Amino acid sequence: MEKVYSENYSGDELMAIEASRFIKSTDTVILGTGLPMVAAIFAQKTHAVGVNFVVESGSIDPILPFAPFTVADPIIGHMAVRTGSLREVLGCMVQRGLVDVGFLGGAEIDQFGNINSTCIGDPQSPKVRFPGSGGANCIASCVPKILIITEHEKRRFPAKVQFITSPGYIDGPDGRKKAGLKMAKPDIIVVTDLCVMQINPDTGRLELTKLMPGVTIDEVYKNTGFEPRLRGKMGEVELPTEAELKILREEVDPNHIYLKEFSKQPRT
Amino acid sequence: MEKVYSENYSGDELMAIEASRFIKSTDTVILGTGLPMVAAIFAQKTHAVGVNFVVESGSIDPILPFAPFTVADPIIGHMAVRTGSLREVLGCMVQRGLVDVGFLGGAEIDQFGNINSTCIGDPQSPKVRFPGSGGANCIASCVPKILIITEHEKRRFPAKVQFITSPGYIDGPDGRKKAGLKMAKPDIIVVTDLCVMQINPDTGRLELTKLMPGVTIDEVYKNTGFEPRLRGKMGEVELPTEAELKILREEVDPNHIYLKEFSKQPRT
Amino acid sequence: MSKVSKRVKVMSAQEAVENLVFHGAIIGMGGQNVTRCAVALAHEIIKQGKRDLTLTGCNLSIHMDLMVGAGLVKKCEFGLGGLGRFGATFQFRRAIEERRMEAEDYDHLTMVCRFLAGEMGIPFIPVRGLMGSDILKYQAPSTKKKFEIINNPWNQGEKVLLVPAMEPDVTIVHVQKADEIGNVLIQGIACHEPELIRASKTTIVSCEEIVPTRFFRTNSDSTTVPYHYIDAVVEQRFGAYPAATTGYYSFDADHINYYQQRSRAGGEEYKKYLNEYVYGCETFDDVLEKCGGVKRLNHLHREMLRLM
Amino acid sequence: MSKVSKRVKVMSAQEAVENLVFHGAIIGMGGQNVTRCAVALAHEIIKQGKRDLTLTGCNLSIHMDLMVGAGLVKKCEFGLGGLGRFGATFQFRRAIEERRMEAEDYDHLTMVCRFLAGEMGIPFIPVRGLMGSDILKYQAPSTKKKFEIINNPWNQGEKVLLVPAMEPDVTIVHVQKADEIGNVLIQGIACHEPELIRASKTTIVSCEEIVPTRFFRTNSDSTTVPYHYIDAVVEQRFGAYPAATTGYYSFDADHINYYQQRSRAGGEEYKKYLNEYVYGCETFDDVLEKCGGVKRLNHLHREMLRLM
Repeated sequence: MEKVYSENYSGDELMAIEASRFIKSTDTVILGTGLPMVAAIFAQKTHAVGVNFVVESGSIDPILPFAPFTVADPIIGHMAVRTGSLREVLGCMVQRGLVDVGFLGGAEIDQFGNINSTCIGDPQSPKVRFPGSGGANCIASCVPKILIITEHEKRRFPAKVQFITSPGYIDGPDGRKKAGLKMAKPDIIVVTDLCVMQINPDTGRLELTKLMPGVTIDEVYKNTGFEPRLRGKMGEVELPTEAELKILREEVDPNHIYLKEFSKQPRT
Repeated sequence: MEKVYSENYSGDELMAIEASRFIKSTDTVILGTGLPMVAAIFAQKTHAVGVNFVVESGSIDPILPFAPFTVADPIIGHMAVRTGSLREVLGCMVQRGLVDVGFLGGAEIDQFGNINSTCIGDPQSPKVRFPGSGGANCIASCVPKILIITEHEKRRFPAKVQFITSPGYIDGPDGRKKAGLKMAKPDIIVVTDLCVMQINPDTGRLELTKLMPGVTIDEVYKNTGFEPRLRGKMGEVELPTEAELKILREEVDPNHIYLKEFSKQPRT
Repeated sequence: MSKVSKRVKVMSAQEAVENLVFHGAIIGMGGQNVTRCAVALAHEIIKQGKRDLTLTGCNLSIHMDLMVGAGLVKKCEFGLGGLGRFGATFQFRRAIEERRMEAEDYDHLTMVCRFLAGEMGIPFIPVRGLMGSDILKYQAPSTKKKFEIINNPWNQGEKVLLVPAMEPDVTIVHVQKADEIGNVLIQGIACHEPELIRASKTTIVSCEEIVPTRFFRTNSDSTTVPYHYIDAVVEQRFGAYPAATTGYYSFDADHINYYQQRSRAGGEEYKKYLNEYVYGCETFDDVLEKCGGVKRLNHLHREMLRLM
Repeated sequence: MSKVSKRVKVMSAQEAVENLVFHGAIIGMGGQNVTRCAVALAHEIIKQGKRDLTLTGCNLSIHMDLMVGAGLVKKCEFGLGGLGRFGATFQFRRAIEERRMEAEDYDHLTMVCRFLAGEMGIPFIPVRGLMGSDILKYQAPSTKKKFEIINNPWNQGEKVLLVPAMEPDVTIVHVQKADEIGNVLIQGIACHEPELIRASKTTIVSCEEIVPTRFFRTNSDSTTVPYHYIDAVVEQRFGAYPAATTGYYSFDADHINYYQQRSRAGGEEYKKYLNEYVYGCETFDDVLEKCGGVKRLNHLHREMLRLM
């Protein structure tokens, strides 16, 4: 079937679709709330029909008719092959090394792929307190491929996060090894509304690998607190097809829990 | 109801009944195969109706219509409130400190209450190899009251076992503490066809506390590889009642798995 | 912990909290996000003013936020504090920002491993997380020793992180079914609760239904935890409201949003919420009545069944 | 261990053993005493002559004894080797006494803790047993480091025993139900097998019945382990014979006694048993036929139902 590309999409929609492209049909993916859930379910409904999900609250390979509200929404156990416990998923699967892909997010992400979801300022009396790690630290520590979907704002991408909740490469290529992490060289991929950045395991730093359609390298640099190196010739993120958008909107998130209803305003 | 005592009983029968008398209605008891199973079920059917059983294979509070063949006999899960796993019973109950009474047995039991169920001779090429610990070591290590039912033979009661599979007081009153066992002063009670011996926590040694009906102290000493001190005025084990024997034979072990059918031969 | 375990343990929430919860206790928190939060039991603790509490669990959620908001909590020890898509737990957030409460951060895996060590009766356990994170760098003033790093005796040069067992004084959980002696069935995702319950010195369970013990004896493969770990059974339908209980009712997004508004506003607005929905209600049934009564509950029940 | 886990894994015992069991492998042994022993799979390993094996589990029983008797086992690492009321496992006993096989003794709790560490992906775990016993004093020549004792970092002066994780190369288990992708249901006592299976690098499961995946998706609270841990599913009714399978059939005391006689006699007597009941049978169905066929099996089935 011929691909019919569409330009009628929102930034969030293309972020989810682009992130989904990093998921393979043979992967076991640990779900997170938000766009990660959208991306993972979209992958399963399109190019990665064999993918299976696990959820920290204990659900293993559920069949999710649409994106649930949270990872602890009762629907998360829908038609699972096993509704078990947090220990079974984070302990016997993630820590055991059975999970291929994890999603993370946070208030800050730095050039080493470190993530802060704990606080801004002194942890004892922070200026802003965030929720904390949840399952994120364990996923960051043990899973070989980490996907991060986030809006691209300068304050979200500092050179160094104020608090490492979930370690990326910490401070360089051997940062994880020095810290004692067994999974020393995970792949880290950041998908934003401006670009895609991927970790270079030899430098331990995020590199700019693709731009979102119509975005320039300059725009990325202007909105980033560090200067990601360019990896080769800059590619552009593939546009979504009409069929993809239809699935995303009508099947994955029909209740607009995560994606606002798309209206044809020109993107700004 | 008036107690009608009976002299028509076998040594095994009275051993089981006497052992059962150390079980209280509020106890959680971990079952073992053999006479321990008989003693525990008898207790539940007579004076300790509230007692509940757990079994290493994962069965928690089963209702045992009669004594099962082994602790891994499928009947062991009969009407249990939970049929779980070995970890749940030996880990989350015995090691956690929730079990009040445990039964042990072995090829050798010494004056410190140590038990050998591993081997005679060099462990690398033993003269006789026994099955090994099973759940016994963990019960010996963690349970506050240990019951041992065994035939009284000199070779079974050496001064020192050849191999400590399940620690009693090891080598004296502080033996367990020195070895690092948290449960430092368990009660250990040995019921044989000649007598009852109980540990004295101040000396770490078994003491003779009661004689089986008609047995003399001399007989005990002649058949024991060490000389248990006498605890106070020597008592005699209470005879079974006719009602007790009826329950034991008809309800607890009706298939004579553990108790030979009683015939009125004079005991030798 | 050797206790007379096989006895009838059914009592009111009021009795259970009076008997088992004490000032300064470490409270194990069942429930996560919007599922099976022990809200009815949390209300009762608030009404009885049990103070200086330490709350511990994985995802501390609305029931934690209520207790923090009522000023009863001196410390949280947890994986995450928040309400996901409904936003921050604002009482929690502010109490930390304003240094009125200590926060000891771990992550979900580490917390469940600490409960695992607790339920197994071992003093600590290794975990393959937290290394290289600032979670290890900071600890709350009152925490004595947050972790230890040792060399792996089986692989020299490999560093291994140890975390201490956590054995809460009193755990509060809400479940689908229990019997009068305390056998417990959790349906659907069980989160950290099997380990949490078994690790706790005492546990109060509230349930949607008290079923005969026969139910457990004929479904013994499914029992989540046997009665040995349970000290009080409180029958409270909709006891997790406004959170959900799998198979019984969905969460009430409207009420959670309403709570969040009040909580975000804080001050008098929040006090009014507590007065109206907690202190002002004699029983949890009164809370349910105030939140929309039968109509609302039936709606949430239908919402859940629609999903099954 | 990251593998393509969601695929059809149904195969014959022959294929499963050919594909997954190798000379020198550490074999995780499901089953205990007379319940759910993986006898059919053990027969197949014997017929294929996989040698230099290390067998590990809690109560190693008749399936272990057969493999030892066939001369394929260099070491056992276990809680107990024996058949309870049926007596010693004589092949095991003699192989140790005659120094033809190494025995590494632990106890049941320690073994299940080693599997627990394995399934959790941690290198070791504390256990509150074995201290003061001679089990710590002796170790098999090939064992590198049986245990370590450290000071409890949270309670100076307290000694804590650590034991290493055990991750078998291939585990063999017999269960009641599985589906074609490898979801597993154990009914009744589960012994050490949930931890054993999840700790193993690969697992072959034989089952009484292959059921549709729908069965697991609609009973997801009961699933013992999900398909991620399973590499081969072998459908073999009565696959634990002469041991029992809860809910399906009782153990065959007569045949076990017969085996014990032959095994106790040893030498040619034992070889004859192996020739007749193992090597001489093309399939396990042939074994069942030889042991009394339909009449015997129906009897054992009725015996089990009578107990339920």
